[in-house]
Amino acid sequence: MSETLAVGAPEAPPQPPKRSPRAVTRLRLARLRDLALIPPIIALLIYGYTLKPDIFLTKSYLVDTVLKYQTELALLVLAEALVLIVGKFDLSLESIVGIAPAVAVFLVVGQTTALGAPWPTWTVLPVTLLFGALIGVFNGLLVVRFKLSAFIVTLAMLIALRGLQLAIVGGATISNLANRVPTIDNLGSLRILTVPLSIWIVVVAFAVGVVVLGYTRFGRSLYAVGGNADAARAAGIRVERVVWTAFIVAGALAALAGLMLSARLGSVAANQGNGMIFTVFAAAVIGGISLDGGKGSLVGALCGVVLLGLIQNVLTLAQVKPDQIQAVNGLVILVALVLARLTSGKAQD
Amino acid sequence: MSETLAVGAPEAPPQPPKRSPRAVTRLRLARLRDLALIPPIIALLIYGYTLKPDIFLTKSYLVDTVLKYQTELALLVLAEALVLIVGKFDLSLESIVGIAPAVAVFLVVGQTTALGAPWPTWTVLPVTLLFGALIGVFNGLLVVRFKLSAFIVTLAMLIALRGLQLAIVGGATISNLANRVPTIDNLGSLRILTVPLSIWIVVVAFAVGVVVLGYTRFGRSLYAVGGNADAARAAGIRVERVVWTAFIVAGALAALAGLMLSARLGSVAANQGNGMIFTVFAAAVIGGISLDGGKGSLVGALCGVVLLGLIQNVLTLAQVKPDQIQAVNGLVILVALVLARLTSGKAQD
Amino acid sequence: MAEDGSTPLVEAVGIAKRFGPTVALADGNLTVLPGETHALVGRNGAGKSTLVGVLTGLLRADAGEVRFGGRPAPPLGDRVAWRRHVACVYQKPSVVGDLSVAENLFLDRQPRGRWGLLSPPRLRRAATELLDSWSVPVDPDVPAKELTVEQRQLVEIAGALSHGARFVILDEPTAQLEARAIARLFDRLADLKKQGVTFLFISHHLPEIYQICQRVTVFRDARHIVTAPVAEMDHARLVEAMIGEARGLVQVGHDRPSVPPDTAPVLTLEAVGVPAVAEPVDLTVRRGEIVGVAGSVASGKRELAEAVVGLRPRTGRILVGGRPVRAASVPAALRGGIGYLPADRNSDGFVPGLSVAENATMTVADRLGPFGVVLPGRRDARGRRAIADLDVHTAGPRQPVGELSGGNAQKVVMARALARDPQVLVLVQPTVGVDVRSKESLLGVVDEETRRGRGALLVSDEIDDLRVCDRVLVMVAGRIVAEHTRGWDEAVLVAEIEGIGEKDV
Amino acid sequence: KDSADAPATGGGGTGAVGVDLPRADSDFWNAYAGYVTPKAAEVGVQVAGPTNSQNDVQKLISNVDSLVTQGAKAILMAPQDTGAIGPKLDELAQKKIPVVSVDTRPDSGNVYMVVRADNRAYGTRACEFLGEKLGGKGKVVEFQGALSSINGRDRSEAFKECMTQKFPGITVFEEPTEWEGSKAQAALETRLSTDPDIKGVYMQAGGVFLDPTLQVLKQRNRLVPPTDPKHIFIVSNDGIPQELDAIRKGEIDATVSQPADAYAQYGLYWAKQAMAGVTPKEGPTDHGSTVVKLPNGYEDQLPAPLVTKENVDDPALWGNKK
Ligand SMILES: Nc1ncnc2c1ncn2[C@@H]1O[C@H](COP(=O)(O)OP(=O)(O)OP(=O)(O)O)[C@@H](O)[C@H]1O
Ligand SMILES: Nc1ncnc2c1ncn2[C@@H]1O[C@H](COP(=O)(O)OP(=O)(O)OP(=O)(O)O)[C@@H](O)[C@H]1O
Ligand SMILES: [Mg+2]
Ligand SMILES: [Mg+2]
Repeated sequence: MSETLAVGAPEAPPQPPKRSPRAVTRLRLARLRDLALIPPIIALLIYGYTLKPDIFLTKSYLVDTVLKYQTELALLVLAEALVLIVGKFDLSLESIVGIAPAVAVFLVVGQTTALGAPWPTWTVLPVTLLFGALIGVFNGLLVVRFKLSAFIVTLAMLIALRGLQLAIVGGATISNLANRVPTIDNLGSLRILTVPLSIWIVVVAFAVGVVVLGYTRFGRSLYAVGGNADAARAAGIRVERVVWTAFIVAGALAALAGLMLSARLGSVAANQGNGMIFTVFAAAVIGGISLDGGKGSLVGALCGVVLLGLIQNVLTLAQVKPDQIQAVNGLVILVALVLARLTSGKAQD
Repeated sequence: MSETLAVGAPEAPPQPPKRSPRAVTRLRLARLRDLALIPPIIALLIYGYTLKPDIFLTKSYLVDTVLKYQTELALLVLAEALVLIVGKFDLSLESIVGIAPAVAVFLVVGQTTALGAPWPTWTVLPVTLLFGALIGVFNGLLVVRFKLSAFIVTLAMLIALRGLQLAIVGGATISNLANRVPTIDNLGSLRILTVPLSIWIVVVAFAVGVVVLGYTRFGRSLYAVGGNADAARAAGIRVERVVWTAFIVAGALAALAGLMLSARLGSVAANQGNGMIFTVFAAAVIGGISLDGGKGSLVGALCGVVLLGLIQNVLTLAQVKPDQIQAVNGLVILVALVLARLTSGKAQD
Repeated sequence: MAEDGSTPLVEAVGIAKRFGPTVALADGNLTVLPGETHALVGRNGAGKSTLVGVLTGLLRADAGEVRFGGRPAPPLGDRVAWRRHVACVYQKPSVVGDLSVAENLFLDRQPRGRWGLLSPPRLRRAATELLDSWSVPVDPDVPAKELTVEQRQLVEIAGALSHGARFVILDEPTAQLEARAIARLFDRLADLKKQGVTFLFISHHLPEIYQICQRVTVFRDARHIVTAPVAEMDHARLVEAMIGEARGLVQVGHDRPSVPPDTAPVLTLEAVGVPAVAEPVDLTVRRGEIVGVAGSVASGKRELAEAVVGLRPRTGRILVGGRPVRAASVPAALRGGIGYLPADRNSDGFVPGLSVAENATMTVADRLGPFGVVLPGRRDARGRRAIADLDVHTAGPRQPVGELSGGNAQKVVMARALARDPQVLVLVQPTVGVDVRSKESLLGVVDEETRRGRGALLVSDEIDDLRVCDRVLVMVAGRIVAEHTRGWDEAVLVAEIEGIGEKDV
Repeated sequence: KDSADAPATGGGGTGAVGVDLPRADSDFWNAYAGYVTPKAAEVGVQVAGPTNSQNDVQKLISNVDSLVTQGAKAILMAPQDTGAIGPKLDELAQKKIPVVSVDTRPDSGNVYMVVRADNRAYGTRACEFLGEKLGGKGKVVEFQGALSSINGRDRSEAFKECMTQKFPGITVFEEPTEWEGSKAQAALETRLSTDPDIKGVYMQAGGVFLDPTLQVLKQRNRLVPPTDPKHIFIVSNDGIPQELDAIRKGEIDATVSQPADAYAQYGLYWAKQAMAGVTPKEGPTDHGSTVVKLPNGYEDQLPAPLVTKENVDDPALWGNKK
């Protein structure tokens, strides 16, 4: 030991003293990047406040008219984040949002005797999750085993599932669920400490997610695989298994999001979730998750979700003309991006 | 001996005859990958023939009911391919399809006096192209100069442009164009050697594209930049300029596609192009263009377009029940993918 | 030690591996005895790394079998089992760029803390210790992608050796390292060897073989040629086994005519500084002269080179053949007549997906046809010429460079630098990972080119490279501290490079 | 429950009517949007908003919330997803905020009044018209809307029912189009080449399908007067000005006029009544429609005249106004 140190001596000086301060700055930087969206978010909050000083910043308003409507999106972004971090794509999440609850509910209240329906109402939650997970298994199979492009596999899956849902429920909305399925009623209306259950679910999901991604080997291996699959494999990580797991978990999460959506709407629309995937990617990428894999944090992603939600809400408050609201929406997102870029100083990809 | 043949005696000055056979196999392989979609395409043709032996394989049928409806998609795929090969994303193409012709037509026939409208009808084509190119310049600016994520920039752009279009034309369809704008009438109904003009445009565009990508400095630099931007830069390629140019060309091509679509429909719907981008990516990726950049051929992409077009058409012919057509569509795409994968033997990404 | 000397620790028998049309390994045999340090040598493309891939369970061999301690190797899926048998430092960089150095060191074996969760503090502590014990001047919290090539190599070595595996493969570990780091590495290997660890050591620096190995195996043309104790293989026989012919190697540059001082300069740096790295430097390269720049990683020699070729912003003036070159523009530098060979071929040397010909002609794409047209015929012709000139071992001009062996890829990058027949070459570590014969030919090329009136700025710390130079400048901490003409003393040079001689300049 | 802590606003008296537009990208709804402001002046109510929910029930719900926070005392909406809006309606009912639903009839949840012309009636009318013109036999192409859209589905089902019952001799090709002109065009082209003897077309939305269809027919020179045996009978839906022009030119034969102006006018009218606390009476109204009782409210069934060459110039048609 001593003798190695001796050898190291000549140019050793730079290191030891430097390390600790460097580490600190680095940490600060990292955190900063996660929080790059805070400035735009604050800006929006202030603007909203000027619009409705009396109510905007009240808990009830923010919870009931802003956050409550972002819960499903948040779960979806969490799901997509997992897949993106491991370096893949999953577009089919959008359709899982629709079909998973549709199937589960259909088996319970649908006019059918297939598979011994009607099933008891308690089956709704497990069936939903299971169905979502199954789609994930299938995606994983095609991507991991058959080595097909994740993007195109999940896109085809998206189309197929949409169609399947139409075929099952015949394009009709399965409605009035709140009164027929207790699970859904609770999911939709239960409150804990005056905060809707859905919000708690999201909070818990993200808390767990942050811990898993940051403090478990599985979580870290997601980053490793996404960052450099070969290196990960060389280090003894079972790349295929990790990728596959990510797809499965994502599927289940998307299904849960779908059930929550149905619960809030008290129905399963034939096109439930349609077009959501764009917003999901927007939130994830704005939140700093890289499409190249291996980069990004859930905190950032959550910020992305909140940001989009606020933009929507504030624009409505500001009574932007209906035919201009979209244009403004897009511009605001761009501005938010530039803001985030400038504050974090990091190039995006 | 075959081994030594394979490796070759290193010190012997290379180019002994033995090298050529392998170079050939390599070529064959490459070509094979481009044509991986031929088998599924043939399968579909045969199936279509069994459905309508009398007419299916006639030129008039294939041209007028299959290809004619893929021309806009084809141009869009060409545009997206350029951007993907250089290693970026462009989602805004979908909205350019709508807004570029909308603006150009609006200035000619809209009830407005802004910018000294009404403009002469010949301006439609140039204005459309110019507008598309301008969007490209703007995308390039944000991606190249501000180093923002191409995906999210163009997504925001997509939203903003859709909104802008609504704001301009107020959501109304600008209709009855065929009788009001000669350019559009020609574009929509002119035929050369009994083949619609639009098809000729696509053929020329792809011919030029293949030549440029394969046999020009700019084209090759697209692959270099997409494959390893740093190496490209170190070799003196002006990375920023190349990327930027790709965005601009793509924008112009998308605009042209939009005009062709309007010409075919005889109108500019407020939501023209909506949702097309998914199909564009599907065709491109099925055709073997990699989302990671630096890989893929236009021939492959074109095959992707034809494949999707055939699937659509055959499904209509087969009179699949409306509520099942989508499901079948998705499944067929998946099957086609697996087929392509097996024949080409190449993993996709 | 558990193993008795008789049963080999590792055995590879008749390993064969094809990649598409290329036969990477036809008949790979290897027997490593417990406790020995076994050398594996061979020319670029001989199949060494391919064998490594098979020995570490990353490549599925088409034929042959691998045995550990007499028992057949575990199934490819079972990575954990493989890792128990063998640790490896791969030739291609295998770090996850966006993860911290610490995490890369302990990937998939991060220390756990409370509730079985990973504990970043412990991780950092463990990493710090490991790095300190190697005195690698690296902050464990920086993302691995921010490391220099040398640092990355050291980190990978430290990581691999810390697995506690009884068998460790090192595929060209010293290629990117400077003298002191290599010394430290060898000390460490000696320690571990005392503890009974067995090594498979791959290198193109034959002296190293004699320094640390007991037995050597030679591959040529994808097959096993000979295995013998190093004592029985003197340098000449070793080289003969590798290149398959009797004639030995010539010391390039020993017969270079000295360049008269009044020769016109071809490259002139006037107070050229690199912000935050190198202080203003004055330097001239005369026609027909090879000027070497030596120095440690921290010396800023590489950054200076990058500034010269326009990859970095710089201060001061640069003249090529008397004409000033605009700063911070590679195209301008190219047009000005500067050819460049970057230090890290994997990061900015070549485009893996593109063909040998295409990579080799990337700098002359504008000359492959009229009006920016690129004629494949002309490109492949140039490609073939490059393959011939530099003796690149490849299936042909159309093989993707990503499929080439490390050393052959390096030759393609060299071809790229020479393609535009520049007035002056800027070469950074040009012979990294290149086999003895190819090194001879590469340096031979530089020698040739400069005799024809070009100049060359050769940034390297490989003594062999520097021997070719007519003058050698030594950089320390961003300043030029010494200058030698041909015939310098190696010891002195090394001392200066390490910054010891600094004061007395 | 859900209304827990939302700003409680007592109903009754007059106040602003919160208006939400279902989508911004269709001609019909843009016409409707255009009528809102003038009709509001006519009827004499203030308008809060209007917001636009871009055919997304989620947006609709959050829009309604913010309209309420903007002080709307009644809501005028057109929920395109009639299943999903239920819970919100109940919530509004608890807040004593009456809701008038235009064009669609929510499956559940209380509404004060539904103002609509029956979409099923459109389908039946179109079917009867084609059936008679074709003399009960021949082939017909139907451009269906999005299968996930309630209106599209009602029209499709009614059309199919009527065809199978009254005109079994007629073959119907159902073409799903997702409301996309391009898809419709491709489908029509295919049918015309496989079955050149197509005799009729029912397009479920004039705005999107009119021009694309005419383009195809023109290029195949099938745009010929009804007297010509090659004539294809076309029934459209909505009654936008372009359709009326097309009828005058004889390019298409009929359209079902969906009264955009009446939608706006009586939507606002009933909203005003609601705020005044009036309970609607069943039976015929002063504006040529009838009010019927629903399980979850009332419905004012507006007439939806079939427009043909004969009555195309009727100034009462909204397509002929402005
Ligand atoms: N065709 C173009 N369209 C848009 N922007 C361009 C275009 N060409 C160049 N640019 C922008 O201008 C910048 C400077 O151009 P260029 O790459 O030529 O600089 P350079 O490397 O100094 O080359 P030169 O030696 O010709 O100045 C580019 O980095 C790019 O961002
Ligand atoms: N993934 C691959 N695809 C195709 N060919 C490959 C691939 N990897 C290696 N080869 C070929 O196999 C042969 C042996 O490669 P290998 O890397 O084993 O050589 P090496 O002995 O390690 O050379 P070096 O000393 O330069 O590292 C080379 O000709 C190379 O081109
Ligand atoms: Mg090697
Ligand atoms: Mg310039």
